[in-house]
Amino acid sequence: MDLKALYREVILDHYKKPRNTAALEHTSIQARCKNPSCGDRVTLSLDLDNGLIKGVCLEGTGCAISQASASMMTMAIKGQSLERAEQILQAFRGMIVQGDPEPQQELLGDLLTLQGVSQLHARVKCALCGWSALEAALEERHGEEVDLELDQSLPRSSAGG
Amino acid sequence: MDLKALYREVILDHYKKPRNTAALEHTSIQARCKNPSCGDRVTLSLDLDNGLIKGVCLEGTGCAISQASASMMTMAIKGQSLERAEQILQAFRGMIVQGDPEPQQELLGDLLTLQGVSQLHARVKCALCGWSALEAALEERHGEEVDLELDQSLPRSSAGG
Amino acid sequence: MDRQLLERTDTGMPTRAVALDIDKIRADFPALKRRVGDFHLAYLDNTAATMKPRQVIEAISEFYSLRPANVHRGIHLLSEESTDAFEAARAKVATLLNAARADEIVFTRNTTEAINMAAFCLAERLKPGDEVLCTALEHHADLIPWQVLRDRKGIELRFAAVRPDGRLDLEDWYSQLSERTKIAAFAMVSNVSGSENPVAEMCAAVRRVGAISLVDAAQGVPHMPVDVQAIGCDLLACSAYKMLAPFGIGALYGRYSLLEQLPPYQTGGSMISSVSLEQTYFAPPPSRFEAGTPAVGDAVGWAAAIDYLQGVGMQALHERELELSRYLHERLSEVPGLKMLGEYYPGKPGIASFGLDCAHPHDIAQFLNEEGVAVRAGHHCAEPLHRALGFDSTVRASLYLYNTEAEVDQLIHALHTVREIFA
Amino acid sequence: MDRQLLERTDTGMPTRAVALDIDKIRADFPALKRRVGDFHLAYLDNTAATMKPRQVIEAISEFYSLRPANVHRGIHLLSEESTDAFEAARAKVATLLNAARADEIVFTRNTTEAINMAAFCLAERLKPGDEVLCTALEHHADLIPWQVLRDRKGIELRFAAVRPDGRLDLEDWYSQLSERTKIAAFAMVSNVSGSENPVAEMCAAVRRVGAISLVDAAQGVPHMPVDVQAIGCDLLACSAYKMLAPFGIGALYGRYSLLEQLPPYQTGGSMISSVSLEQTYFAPPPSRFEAGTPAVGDAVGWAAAIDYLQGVGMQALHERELELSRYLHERLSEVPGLKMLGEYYPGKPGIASFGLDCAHPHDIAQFLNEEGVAVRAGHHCAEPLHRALGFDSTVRASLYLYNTEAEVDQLIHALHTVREIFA
Ligand SMILES: Cc1ncc(COP(=O)(O)O)c(C=O)c1O
Ligand SMILES: Cc1ncc(COP(=O)(O)O)c(C=O)c1O
Ligand code: FES
Ligand code: FES
Repeated sequence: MDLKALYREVILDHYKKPRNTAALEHTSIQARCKNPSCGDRVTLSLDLDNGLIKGVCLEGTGCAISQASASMMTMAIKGQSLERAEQILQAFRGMIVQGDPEPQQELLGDLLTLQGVSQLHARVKCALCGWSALEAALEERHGEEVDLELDQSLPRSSAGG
Repeated sequence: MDLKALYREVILDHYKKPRNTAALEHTSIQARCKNPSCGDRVTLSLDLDNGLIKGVCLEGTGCAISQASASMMTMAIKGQSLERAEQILQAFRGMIVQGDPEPQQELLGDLLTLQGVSQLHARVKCALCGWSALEAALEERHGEEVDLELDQSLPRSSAGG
Repeated sequence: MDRQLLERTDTGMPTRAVALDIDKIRADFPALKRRVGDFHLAYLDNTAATMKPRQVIEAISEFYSLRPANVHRGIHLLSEESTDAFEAARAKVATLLNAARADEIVFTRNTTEAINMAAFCLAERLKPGDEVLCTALEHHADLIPWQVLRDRKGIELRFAAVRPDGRLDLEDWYSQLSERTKIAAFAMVSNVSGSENPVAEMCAAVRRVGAISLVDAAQGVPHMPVDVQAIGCDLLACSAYKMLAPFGIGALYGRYSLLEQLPPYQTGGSMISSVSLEQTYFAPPPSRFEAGTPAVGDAVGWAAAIDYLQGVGMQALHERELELSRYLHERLSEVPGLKMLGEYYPGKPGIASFGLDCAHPHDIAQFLNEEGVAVRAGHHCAEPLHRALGFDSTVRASLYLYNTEAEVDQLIHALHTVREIFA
Repeated sequence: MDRQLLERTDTGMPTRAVALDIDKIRADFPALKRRVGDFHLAYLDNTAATMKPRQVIEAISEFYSLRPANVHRGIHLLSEESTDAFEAARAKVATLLNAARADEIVFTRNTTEAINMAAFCLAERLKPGDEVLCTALEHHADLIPWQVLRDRKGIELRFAAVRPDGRLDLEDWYSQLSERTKIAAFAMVSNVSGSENPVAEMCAAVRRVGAISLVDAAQGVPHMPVDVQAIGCDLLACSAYKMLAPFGIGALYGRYSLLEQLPPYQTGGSMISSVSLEQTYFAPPPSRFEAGTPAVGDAVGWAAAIDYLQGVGMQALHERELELSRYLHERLSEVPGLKMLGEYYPGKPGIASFGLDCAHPHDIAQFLNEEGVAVRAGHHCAEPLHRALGFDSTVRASLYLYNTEAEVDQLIHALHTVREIFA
């Protein structure tokens, strides 16, 4: 994996210009995630309409990987059904956490460019920060701040693989 | 060091027939020592007369080394002045604990036959049990039971030598 | 012991169903090649600590040669590798114990720390009048922490009795287990009498009264297949160095849903979620219970030891040990004036504690060492058990996968020498 | 930093008074030969853990190959040897710290456990209204245990402030020290700002108010001569793996007359004098504080590490580190957009924490690793210090005896790469 290329071609763009940062007119659900090992944070607001993600707003501070991953996530889920967002979430986790060698292209689209992060074991959590906020939102945990460490989808034993 | 010879020539004799076990008519001071690592014990009673150890009585249970060493001790100190008993005590410790290569023959006499015990690191404490009771008696700690582990004369670091 | 014993098999399976290649195994252990004076070393002090195979020694050397960095997911290569090795060791211990997930394994220094941690973390659930049920055959490590807890929380500490044959008096244990019992702690195998407890059955009974079970498996995990889910225990403690691994590491297994509810034990780095001068939020298990920099190299050595044991096969190892245990007890029974602490029964693990009528245990051990036989003398950190069975101290011989019939013979020969000298 | 600095010497002694033969030293460390991609490894994460020389690795291998038996004075040969090696390690640590006697050294897992033990054992001397004086620049290991103590005993926990230059505000510290202070705990060297405290002077002040001093010397002992009698501390904590030794061992030094008065911490085997089901009598220090089987192999490795360090000479090592520290800080000061946490001063130990205006510390560390430079990113277990100085997290580069000017240059080069990519 070419770290410079990964950053230059994908991450820095979203890090410097995160997408979907404009405040929503209407917020159906808001959830936050904090990575306790560094204090970095993502706040995600969704405007839901009849099972569809009509609008999404991202706020956050943190490393380039966490913020870029969250920014790309907003693009992937905007306009999608809640069901599909859940599928994208699982596919992304499969790629980054389990290191799925054949990630689900159809669901992931541009997110595939983040595949290399799965090899940066110490940064896997960074890439997941926004997604854990999404998970909390999908579970309708309005206003809640989840802790990335508490995230059961991140088995420590996977680190031993 | 020939362990069999040490036991056969010295230790077993005193272990099987400890000397000076007859009760005293008059006891000036009594002190006990317990080795907490095994529970073995020596009780020493002295009949003092004008700075002289007129009579001595030994009671105890324990391993052959502890009981033989105590028995030989009673022979060495009986009839001696308190001062000389103290000197014998120090000489014995020097031989057994510090491993003094040239132990003080004049003070130790027959006790010299126990010199080999200084090489049995785990048994050094055994050889000292009676002597720690003697020390307590010399310090006039009447009726007291001292703990061999507490014995400051037995630096753990010496074990590292 | 009657002659018949030799003809029976201990496990119902044909003897040596899976024969271990003991010569091959012995060749892996450098210390077994040592001599004591003119004698081969016969190492029979396995209950205290086992020897280490070169595979474990090499794994430690390799770790420190290549990736001696701190863990906790540092971003640089060596720290990545060190963290991966550490978490792989956790996963390996989890597999050995058949834990539901790696996060149920908390690394500790040893069994003692695991039990102290459990007692400390469970303390706040107890109120005066509550009971902790212990047994009279525990190692001090599974006894004194409960005394401390008793004195701290004003609870009752009860002890199930030991039978004259060295086994737990199960009837007494059941009679003391009640709704008042909040914690029941007991050994899987006694480190003195060698007798084994029916831990699965006991854990089920503990569950029925709504209490928490803690199994001291220091002498279980090294010697037989252990499945925490099948046993149904809430907590289980063991030490690595008793199973071919380095000193300095052990584990507290805990059911995750229980661990989650427990407060931390030691506090400091790497067990926190956030810290201010005023307040601290703690991380989830197992991090919550692992303050400070862990014993990474020792964990790596433990993983290599588990690989080695699993290569041999825990069931095969266990059967071989039972076979040699039978031989050990049989030969001991032929020594005149020898008094066993507890009785042999078919299937009894390879731990035998005894005295001789003519000599003190420490003198016996001294002469055994002269003939190359390594055993322990003393109360083996189980004073109450010794007293209950009328001993001050004993000599203990104990077996592991590399021991042989010839080493047992060497022990017996040396015991006869002791008799000659002392009798 | 001004140019003059380079011309001054940090210690008043001529630079390189005792030159270390760094090439020769480096040859002893197998991990330093590793490469990361196309780059040589530049290991600058020494505050987290140091590399291990082959002398230490071989000492561990030798121990486990020849005498892997349990300690506590077993009577057989291997246990004798193992016990001797363990107690020799204790004596060696005592010599390194110039303790009055070997029994003042209690072996622990690490600094964290040493401080937890101290806080626990001192608890019963405290009553509501008593104060513990800590500082805002402590590692979490020297902070959270005191918070726990505060909550448990209802005492006051006070914090001396940190100055903007990263050093302890001594004036504030003195103003908070009073007759109400019962314990004062402070670091010898901050693991983030790298600044050093005048510990001897502080301990004298603590003694004057009748309180107990605890020095967190995790970053002191590895890097300079430390003399507990000259410092006059009551307690001092350190970790072995930060000074060339294995993970899994550390020490609490305690003045013997204080240790004698303290209750035990963990309980179990080998720390008792006698045990019945009802009551237990505890052994004197240090045994009283070392329950269960200790990390013997790690202790043996520590002894070998101390031999190695004393062979180099602690004073020579210290001077060399100060020299390289000056170079490190000077080169860092040339990097545009770099913001130091704290300020350099002549004689500042070789720990430098900083941020860049264009990139997040974790991204910086990621790119540094790409060029073979190993550093830490984060709050380094000192969140309050970071917050006090206006940082969320930093990149930390830290030095030890084997580091070179060329490795500092490699760091600087990599930082420029980061700037290119992010700016
Ligand atoms: C049954 C049992 N429990 C507990 C222990 C204590 O183990 P450790 O010293 O490793 O803490 C032992 C060790 O001999 C043991 O055999
Ligand atoms: C100043 C200081 N105190 C305490 C600690 C904690 O040390 P350990 O993790 O070895 O317990 C560290 C480790 O980085 C430290 O630097
Ligand atoms: S470093 Fe904090 S999320 Fe990446
Ligand atoms: S074994 Fe107890 S004194 Fe010798």
